[in-house]
Amino acid sequence: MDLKWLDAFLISGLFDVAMVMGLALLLHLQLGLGRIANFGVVGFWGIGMYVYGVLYVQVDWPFGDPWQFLVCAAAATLAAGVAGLLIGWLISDLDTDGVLMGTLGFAAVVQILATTQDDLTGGARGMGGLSFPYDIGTVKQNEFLWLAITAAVVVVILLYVWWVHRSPYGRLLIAIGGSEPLARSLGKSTFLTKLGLFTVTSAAMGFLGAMNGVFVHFLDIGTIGVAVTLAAMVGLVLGGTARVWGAVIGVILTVGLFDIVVQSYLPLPREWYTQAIPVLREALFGLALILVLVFRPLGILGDMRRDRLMRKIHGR
Amino acid sequence: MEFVTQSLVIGLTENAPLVLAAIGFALLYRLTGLINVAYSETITLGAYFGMWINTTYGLDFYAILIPTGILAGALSVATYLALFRPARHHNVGALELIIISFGLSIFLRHGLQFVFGYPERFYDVPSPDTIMILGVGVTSFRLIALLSVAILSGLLYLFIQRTTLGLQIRALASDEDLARVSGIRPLAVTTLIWFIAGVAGGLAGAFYGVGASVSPLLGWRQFLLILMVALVGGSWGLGGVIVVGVATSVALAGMALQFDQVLYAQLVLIVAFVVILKVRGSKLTETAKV
Amino acid sequence: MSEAAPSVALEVEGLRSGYHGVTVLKGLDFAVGSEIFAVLGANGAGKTTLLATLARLIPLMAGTIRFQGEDVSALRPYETADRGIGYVPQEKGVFTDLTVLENLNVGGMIGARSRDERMAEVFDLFPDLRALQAQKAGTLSGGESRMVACGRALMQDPRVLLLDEPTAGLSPLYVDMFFEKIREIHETRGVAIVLAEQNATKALQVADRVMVLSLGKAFAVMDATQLTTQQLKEGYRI
Amino acid sequence: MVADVVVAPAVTRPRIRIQGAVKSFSGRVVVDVDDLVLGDQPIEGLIGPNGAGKTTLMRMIMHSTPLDRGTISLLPAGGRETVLSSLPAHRMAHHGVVKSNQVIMDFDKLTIWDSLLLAAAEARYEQPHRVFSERTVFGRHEDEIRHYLDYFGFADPTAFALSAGEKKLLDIVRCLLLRPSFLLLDEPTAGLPDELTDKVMTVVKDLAAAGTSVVIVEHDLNVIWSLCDEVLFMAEGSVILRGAPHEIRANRTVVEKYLGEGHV
Repeated sequence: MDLKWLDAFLISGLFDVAMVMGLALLLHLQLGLGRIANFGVVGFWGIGMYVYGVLYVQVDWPFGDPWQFLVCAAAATLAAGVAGLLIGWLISDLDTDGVLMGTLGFAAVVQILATTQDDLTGGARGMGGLSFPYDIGTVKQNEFLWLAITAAVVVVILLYVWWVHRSPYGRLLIAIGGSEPLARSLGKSTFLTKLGLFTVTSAAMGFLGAMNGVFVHFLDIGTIGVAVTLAAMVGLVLGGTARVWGAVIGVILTVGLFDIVVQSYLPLPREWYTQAIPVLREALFGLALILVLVFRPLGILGDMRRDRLMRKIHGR
Repeated sequence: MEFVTQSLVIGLTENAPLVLAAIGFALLYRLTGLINVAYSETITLGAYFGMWINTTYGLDFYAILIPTGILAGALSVATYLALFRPARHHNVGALELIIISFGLSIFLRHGLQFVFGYPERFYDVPSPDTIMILGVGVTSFRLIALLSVAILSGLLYLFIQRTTLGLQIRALASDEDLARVSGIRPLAVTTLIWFIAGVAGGLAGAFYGVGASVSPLLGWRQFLLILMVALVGGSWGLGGVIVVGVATSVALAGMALQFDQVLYAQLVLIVAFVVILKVRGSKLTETAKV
Repeated sequence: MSEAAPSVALEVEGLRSGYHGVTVLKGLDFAVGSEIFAVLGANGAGKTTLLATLARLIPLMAGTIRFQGEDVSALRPYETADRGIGYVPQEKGVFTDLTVLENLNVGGMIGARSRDERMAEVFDLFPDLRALQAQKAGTLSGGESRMVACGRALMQDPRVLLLDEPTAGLSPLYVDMFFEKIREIHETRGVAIVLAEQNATKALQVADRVMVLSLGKAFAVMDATQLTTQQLKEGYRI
Repeated sequence: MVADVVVAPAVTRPRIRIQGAVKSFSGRVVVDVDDLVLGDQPIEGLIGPNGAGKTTLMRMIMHSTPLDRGTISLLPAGGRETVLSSLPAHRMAHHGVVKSNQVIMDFDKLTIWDSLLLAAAEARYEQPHRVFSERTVFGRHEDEIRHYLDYFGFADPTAFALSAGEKKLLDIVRCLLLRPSFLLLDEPTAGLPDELTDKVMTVVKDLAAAGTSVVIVEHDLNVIWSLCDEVLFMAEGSVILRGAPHEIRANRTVVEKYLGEGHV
C-alpha cells in the first residue's frame, strides 16, 4: 500500500476526529435524547484506556495478539460499563446539579487513580509498551489500518444511534428527557432506563478509550483531562445535540477543522506548536460552546424532527 | 491528639479560602439556581488581579484586597449581563446554562494560559514568619488569611442576614413571584448577587494566590471541592456551607497526614460527597407534578 | 388612612388571560371603587387567575387594566406594587425561609411612611404576630401564616389590596376573625379590597358588591345585598 | 365519617382501598382519610371546595405524592390485594391504575403518534438492544391508536400537539392506551370544547361499562351530575358524604361547604 499522500499529522488528525466523533455520538444519546449532562465523558473513556493499557502491558498473557487485544479490550469495555452502571445508579435520580457533581467527580477519581497507582499505570511518568494487535508493514500502514478499523467502529455507533432514533427505545429516551414524571406515570421505569443507557454508552466509551490506547502507544495522565469531554461536547452542541448527524457534522467542524486544517496547513509560528496551539484550541472550543448555546442552542441542524421521521417510517 | 490538632491547624489555615469561595458559589446557586462552573475562573482571575495590582503598584497585600474584590465582582457581573442574562432571555434551558458556564470556564482558563503561559507566578510579598500553633508551624500569611477569611465570611453572613439588601436577596431566593409583587426588582438584586459572589470568589483567589502561587488552573483545581461543599452544605443555608466547608478543610488536612498521597484525601472526599448527595437525593423525591 | 381613595380604583375592560395557552378568563369587564369587591365562584372559575393577572404576574391575552386612571396592563409586578397594588396570593403568601419580622420588612421596603409606624399598625391589627416575630414563616400554622401574608401586603401601604381566598383551609375561628379584619382594613385605612372567595356567605357579609365568576365569565356583577341564593347556586352549578 | 349509604359492591370491579392515609404540607393537614373504598360503582365523582384535598388524594393513590402514613391498596377484580403505597410511581400503570393530569403535560419533542406509541409500547421492546422493534410495536398497536385518532379527530397525528385542548386530549388517550382497570381523571374536560367533552365522556362510559372503575374529579359540576353513578363529597381532607348525584346535590352540607353556611 502506497501511503505517500498521507502524512503522519493527517492520520493522527483523522484518528482524533473519529475518536471524538464516537464519543460525541454516545454523548448524544445521553445528552441529546435523555438530557443527562455527562461532564465526565473523559472518565469513562479514560478508565477504558487505562484498564486496557494496564492489562495489556502488565499481565503476562498466555496468548498473543490479536487475542490479547480482544481480551484486554473486552475487559476495558466491561470495566467502563460497570463504572457506568455505578455512576448511573448514583446520579439517575438526581437533578442536573447532582449529575454534574457525580460525573465531574468520577472523571477526577479516574485521573487521581491513574496518578496514584503509578506502579501499575506509570502515573505522571506515563506508560509505554502498547502496540497494534497486528503488523502489516510500515508504521504508517499499521496506523492507517487502525484508523480504518476505528472509523468502522464509529460507523457502527452511528448506525446504532440512527436506529435508536427509529426505535421504541429512542422514543422512551426522548420522553424521559422531556418529562420524567410523565414517563413514569405511563408505567416506564425511568430509573432503570437511565441506568441501562448509562451502562451501555459508558461501556462503548470505554471501548473507544482502549482503541485510543492502541493508537497512541503511550498512556499519559495528561491525555485524560477535561479537554476530551470538551471536544465531544462542543462538537455535539455545534452540530446539534438532538440530531443523529449533529455529532458528525459538529466534530468535523471543530476537531476536524482545528486538528487537521489549522494545525497542518496554516502557517503558524513553529514555537506555537508545543504549547500555544493546544491552549488556543481549548479556548476557541470554549468560546464556540458559549456562542452556539446563546445564539443557536440547538446547533446547526436544529431540533429533532420527529414529525418528518414519523411520516417517513409509518406513512401519513 | 497531636493528629487532631495538626489536622485542625493545617486544615483551617491552608483551606480557609475554600470556605469563602464556597459561600460565594452557594449564594449564586441558591439565588439564581445556576451552577456556575466559570466561578472557578472568577477565583483564578481574582488571584491574577491581586497579583497584578500588587506587583504593578507595589501595594501591600491587604491594600490590594479592596480593588481586587471590586474587579472580580465587576467581572462576575459582566459575565451575568453579557452572557447568562441574555441566555435566560433566549429561554435557554437550565442544563444548557450549565454547559455555557462550562464553556466560559474553559475559555477563560485557556485564554489566561494563552496570555500568561504555564509558569506559576508569585505575589511580591515579604517572606512570611513561621509561627508555632499547637505544635504546628504555620506561616504568618496563612494565619492572617484564616483571620481575614473568618472576618470576611462573618461580614458576608451579616450582610446577607442583617441588611435590607440582604433581605431582598433572601426574599428573591425564597420565592421569586412573591418577591416581585412585594416590590423587589429582580434585575438589581440579581446583579448585586453576582457582584457579591464575584467579590467572595476573587478574594478567595487572592488568598489562594498569596498562600502559594498563581496559575491559570488555580481555580479549576478547587472547583470540584467548592461545588461539593456548596451543594451539600447549601441545603442548610449559609451556615451549613461554612460548617461543611470547615469540616471538609479539616478532613482534607487530616487525611493528607494519614495517607502517603494527598490525592487519596480528595478521592475519599469525592466519594463521600457523592454518596451523601445520593442518600439525600433519594429522600428528596417529593411531590412530582403528575 | 385619612386620605380618600379616588372613586374608581381599578377598571378592567375585556380582560382575557390564562396559562399554558388555556384561556381561563374569557373577557371580563368590571370596575372596583373604594369598596370591598368580592369575586365569588366555584373551583376552576378563574378567581385565582384573575387576581394574579391584576397583580401582573400573568400576562394579559387581551384587554386593559387601569389603576387610578393609569393603564397598568404592561407594567411589571414590582411597578404595580410601587403604585399601590398589594397582593396576597392563595396559600403561598409568605417567604417560608424568612422570619415573620423579615417577611413584614420585605413589604415595608415600599412606601414613604416610616416602617416602624406601619409595623406598629400591623401588630395592632394582628396582635398574635408580635410574639411570633422571630419565628421562621415556614413553621407557622395556616392561620398565622395568612396573617403574615396579609401583614406583608399591608406594609406596602396599598391603595388596593387583592386577597385570594384568605381563609381557605382555616378553622372557623380564624375565618370569622379574618373577615372582621378585612372589614377593619377597609374602613380604617380606606383601602379598596378585591376579595376572591369561595365561601359566599362570609364574603357577602363583608362585601359591598360581588361578581360571580363561572367558567371564566362574569355570571353576575351586582350589589352584595341583591344576590339571591338561586343565582349563586346557578353560578356554582350546584 | 362517611354517611352510611351502603351499596353492595359489584364483585368483578377493581377497587382501591384507602386506610388511615394522611398527608400534610408544612404543618397543614391536606388529606386525612380514615377508611375509604373507591370503585364500588362504575363511575364515581369526587367533588368538593378548593383545598379539600382532591388532587392530593389522587396523587397519593398514584404515589407521586408520598403518604405521611397509612396505606392505599388495590383490590383487583379477582386477584390478590396489592399495596400500592409501597410501590414506586411507575408500577401503578402495570397494575392498571392510571391517572390523567390536571395540569397540561406533554412531551414537547414527541409527535402525537410518538406519544401514543410510547404509551402503548411494552417494556420488553424498549431495551437498548432492541432497536429494530419499531415495526413490531407499531403493528401491535396501530389499529387501536388509529381508532382513537379517528374517533377524536386529531388534525395531523404525525405532527406535534399544539393547542392546549389537543394536549389535554392526548393525555387522556395515552391513559386509555394503558388499558386502565382503574382510571382516575383529574379535570378531564378543562379546556376542551363541548363536543370533545361529550366524546370523552362517551368513552369513559363505555370503559366503565366494560368493567373499568372510573373516579373523576371535575370542576364543571354539570359533568358530575350527568355522568356519575355515585358522588363523593370531600371537604377539609376527608370524604364527608357519598351518595347518588341527586342526593348530594340536594344535601344541605354540600351547599353549605360550597357557598358557606346559611345559604341553604
